[in-house]
Amino acid sequence: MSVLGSGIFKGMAVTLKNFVGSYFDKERLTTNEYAWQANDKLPERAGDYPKEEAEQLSDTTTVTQYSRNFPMLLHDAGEPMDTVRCVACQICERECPPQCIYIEKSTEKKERSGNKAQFYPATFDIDVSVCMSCQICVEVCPFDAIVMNSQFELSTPSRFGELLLRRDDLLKSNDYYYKIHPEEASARDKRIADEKAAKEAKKKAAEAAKKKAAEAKSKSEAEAKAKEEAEAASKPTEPSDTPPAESTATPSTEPPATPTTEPEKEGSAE
Amino acid sequence: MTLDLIKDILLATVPLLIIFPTMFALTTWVERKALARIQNRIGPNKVGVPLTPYGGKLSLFGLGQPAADGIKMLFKENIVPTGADRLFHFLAPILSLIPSMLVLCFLPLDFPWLNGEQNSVKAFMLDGAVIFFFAITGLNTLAVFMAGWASRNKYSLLGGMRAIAQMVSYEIPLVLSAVVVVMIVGSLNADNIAKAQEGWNWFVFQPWGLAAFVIFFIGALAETNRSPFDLPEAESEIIAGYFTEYSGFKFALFFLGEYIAMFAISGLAVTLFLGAGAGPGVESLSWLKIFWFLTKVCILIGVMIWLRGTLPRLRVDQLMGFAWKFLLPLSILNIFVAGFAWHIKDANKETATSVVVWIASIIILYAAAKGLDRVNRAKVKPRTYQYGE
Amino acid sequence: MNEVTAFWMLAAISVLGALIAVRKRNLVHGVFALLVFFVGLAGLFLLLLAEFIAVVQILVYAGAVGILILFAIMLTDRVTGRDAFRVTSRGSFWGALISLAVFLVILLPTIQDIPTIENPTPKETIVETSTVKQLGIHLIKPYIITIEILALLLTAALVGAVTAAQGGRASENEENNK
Amino acid sequence: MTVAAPNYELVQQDGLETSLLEVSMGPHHPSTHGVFRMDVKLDGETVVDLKPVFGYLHRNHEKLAENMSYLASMPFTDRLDYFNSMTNNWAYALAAEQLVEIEIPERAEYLRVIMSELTRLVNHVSLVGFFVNDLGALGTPLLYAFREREKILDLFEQASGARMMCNYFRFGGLRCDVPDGWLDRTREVVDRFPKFLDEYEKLLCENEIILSRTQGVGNLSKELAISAGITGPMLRASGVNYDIRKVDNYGIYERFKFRVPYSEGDVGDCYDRFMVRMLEMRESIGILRQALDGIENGPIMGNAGKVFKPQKSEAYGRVEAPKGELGFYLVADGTTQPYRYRVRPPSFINLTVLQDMCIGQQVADAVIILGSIDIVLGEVDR
Repeated sequence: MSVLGSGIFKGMAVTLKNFVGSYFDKERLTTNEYAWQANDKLPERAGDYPKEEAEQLSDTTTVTQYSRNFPMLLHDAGEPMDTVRCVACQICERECPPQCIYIEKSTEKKERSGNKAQFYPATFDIDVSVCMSCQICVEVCPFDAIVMNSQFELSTPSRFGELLLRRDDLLKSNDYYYKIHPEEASARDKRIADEKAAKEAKKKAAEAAKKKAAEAKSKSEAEAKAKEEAEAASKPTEPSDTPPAESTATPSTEPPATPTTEPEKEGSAE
Repeated sequence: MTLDLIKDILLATVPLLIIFPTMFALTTWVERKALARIQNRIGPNKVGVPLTPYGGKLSLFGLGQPAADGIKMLFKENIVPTGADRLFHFLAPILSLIPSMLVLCFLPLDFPWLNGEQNSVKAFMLDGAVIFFFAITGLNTLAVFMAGWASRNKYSLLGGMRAIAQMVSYEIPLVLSAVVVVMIVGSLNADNIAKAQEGWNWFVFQPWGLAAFVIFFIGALAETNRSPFDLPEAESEIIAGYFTEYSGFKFALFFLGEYIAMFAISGLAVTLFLGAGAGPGVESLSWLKIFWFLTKVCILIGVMIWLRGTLPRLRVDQLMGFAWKFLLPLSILNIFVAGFAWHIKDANKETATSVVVWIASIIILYAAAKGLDRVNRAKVKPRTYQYGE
Repeated sequence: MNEVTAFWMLAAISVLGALIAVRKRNLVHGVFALLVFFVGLAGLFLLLLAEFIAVVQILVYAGAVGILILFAIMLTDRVTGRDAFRVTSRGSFWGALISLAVFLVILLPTIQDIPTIENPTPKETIVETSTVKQLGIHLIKPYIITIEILALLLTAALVGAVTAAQGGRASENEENNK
Repeated sequence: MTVAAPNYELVQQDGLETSLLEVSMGPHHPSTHGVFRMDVKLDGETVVDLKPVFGYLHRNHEKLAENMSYLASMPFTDRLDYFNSMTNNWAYALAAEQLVEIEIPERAEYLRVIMSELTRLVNHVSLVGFFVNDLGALGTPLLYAFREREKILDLFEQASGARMMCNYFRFGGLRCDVPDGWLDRTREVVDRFPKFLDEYEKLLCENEIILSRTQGVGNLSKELAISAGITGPMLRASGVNYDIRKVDNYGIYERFKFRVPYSEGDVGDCYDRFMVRMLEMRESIGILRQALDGIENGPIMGNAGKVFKPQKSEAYGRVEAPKGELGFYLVADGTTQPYRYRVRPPSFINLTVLQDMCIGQQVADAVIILGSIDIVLGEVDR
């Protein structure tokens, strides 16, 4: 037989414990104060984020390396438009569930620093007021050209326009990617390097085989080439529901740009 | 004579009008802070005192919050719904503030500067001070109903009806538990009641006093619409109850009135049961009386905040049942217990007897409460559950 | 500012409240005007140093009776007072006449030793101790029988009210059980 | 100035002409859990009639999904029941995986179970918080619940990048592997959770006010629950031992030992619904512990093809979502888009008995009955 009102007193004991605990126990008061002033120091938990560049500081605060928010376009070291990885294949535009990406492909192919000529996005807009941060575009991109940014301080007083991120707003360097998502970026670069190495090896093997079977029929040669092509396209992606457009299919055999962080990967694949 | 009278009135009332609204401002901050901490949040911590017009501020744990709230309330638009009774809609907040402010002068706050005066105004010395208190608090109900009715909103109307039913019902246990003290002291004069408890003779240390205090405190919670009896403003059910349609300064007045009523009724509880101004050191320093009184009031307010952070609210019928089927019989029984205890004590002044009387009274009251509880909530009990593999 | 001024102010408030209560077409407004009248009356009692009566006036009339009337109004179908309730003015002359007669009948016995405003209580009945105590002693000693009878009556009324309310509920429950 | 008179319906009662008060609770009401609306007719404070009105959040989810590829509607399933995106993902993936033959790797199966049970903790703990909030507890239990929920959401964020809209499951596995140390962090959270539950139970389960507010309120009999198609904790609270984790054994649930709590009687009131959820959390912790012990390294994506293009077929995949049976029905016509896509939302179906439970109760009870059903409008309106 319980004491009269014991449930209420037990509850009051719990709330008292929490009241006192909120001053001493980090497990109870988990709130982090949001850095709301520019001259305030960022809280410790956001330490994952590097703070060197003033521009970035104004962009992003309290985020972890796992956060993702809106997509950005990756470029390698150098002039952004010279080293942009995107070749305007428009797969992401087609696959985007809320249809928030708008791409216009350049009419001309453009020579890029050390790479063969590629198309490039003349316009690349992402309407972040529509974007739902689902990351499907990242998954379908065969060139590792689009990844997720963790910048979230995007609020703007203007109702139209400002939330439409243009190509130049979206372009971020691979170094920046390393800063905001170190684990993911290194994993991605490692995969790219592995694939490239595998391809090099395969190509060498294929060339050796070609030399060895130089007198072989042209049919078998074509087969080897087809196999090589299939290998190149086998990224862990969900290719589009409709077959890629012709212009996309041709450049997709090779990523046009390679990360600059590892010097042995410099240079074109071919 | 007239000037003297006005001076006396000002001397007696102005301190009340300074102390309690200041306490109100601080209490809103304390309440928000304490609730936040109970809920493991930080609470308001940004608004501070600006040091210069150009920046820099002293962020005293958000102590500037009450001022900021007040300014915000002042400048908000006053919205009167179409079809509302404009006169009553305007009058209700004022009317809700007047009784709560008025009853403050029945609290035995004996300001030292009043004692030298020839003809000082001390309302708490009135012969009917305690009953005056209840009479005037009762008028609060009308303001609440006025607000609910004049807003022409169904939620407001429901809230107003709930408020009336609740306040009228809980006034009875409230008065009956106060009657015990009045009976023992033999006076309705707040000053006499305070004098009877000087030293450590607080009535709350008596068994009947303890029971009466608990009943009084529960009644006070209901009377001031505090959780768990905040049905008239039950947010999850009827939005904000009777002040759903109030905005800006009218809302602030309601808010002020509610908190002042809280202070007033806590003050009465302190007067009746917690020894009014009694406390260590009052013999030498009469100022301490006011300090102890206000400290005790603040402790009661703290308990109210604590309860608010813990308990869900009752339902209307349970609320009524609790008042009529639990508190009312218990408080009536308490009157008898107090009478017997007093008589036995009067006849036999030995310590052993008083201890026996103490324990016996507590047992009787607890058993009665337990029995009433079992009768009222016969079907309510924790259940067991089975598991399927 | 003295008792005379206070008296005239309170009297004006009371009369005004009473007049509004009678004449107002909106029922709820009328009730609140009536409450103003009650409070004014309480003030008059206070002026006559009859504080206990004043308190009871507020407690019982302004508090309880006013709310009772409000509840009664809530049960009528013109709750919100959108249509002002048409008070029939037929026979108002006779009503006024009867009121006046009743007033005079009450007035006559008291007028013989009516205290003046300057001297609110006749000298010989000024009580030294508190009025509450006096009242208590009087109620318990000479008027005990009256009190007991009244208590019995009120209890009977209360029990009757509960029974009436329960009767409705019981029949409802039976219907539900069917 | 003319004002539309409030609706009062005249009724005759005991020879007294009285009127019913029609109150439209919602869509802007603090306790309707989103944009739900109840047209309530009140006699005093007693509910005599209640009409649920919804559709304010209709987003054309099903038709949208029929016009995009199978994968592209995966992120949209997050938005159905936005508290439990992981289980929504799973139900959809389960349906799609039946259309084609995909083998799901072991590690992915384990992670699916872990994510799903963490989701159940998140949902139940916040539901109890919301429920007590509806009872008027000023959010204290809710904020405790959210405090713990944050810790689990941190885990979700680390695994999938988002806290609520996880979009983590893929046909044939998961989108990406969890980062290093994630399992240890999860174990830490899971190990600490029972301590929190003890405190939570101490705060709520014995509270006299909660007991008397919830017991005997919103009764749902076993027969009605079954015939109305109620599923999930609500059905178990009415005394039916039915859990799709046990019935279907989808995923790898048959490997775990866990019990399904259900009510002893068939009262099925708000208290039962509240308690069943409290007890279920304990079982989920058991499953989580077993899963964290059993998980091994390995691939997380199965042999899914590059293009998800199933043959002409149909499939129905269902999981025991925290709110009940969440099912996805897909008809494939051989293209990359589903021909028909249909969601069986648990909250919507559980909501159908709202009227039956509310009539005759007080208006304050209607609010908590709605709270105890556990609806999320994103799922009800779709």
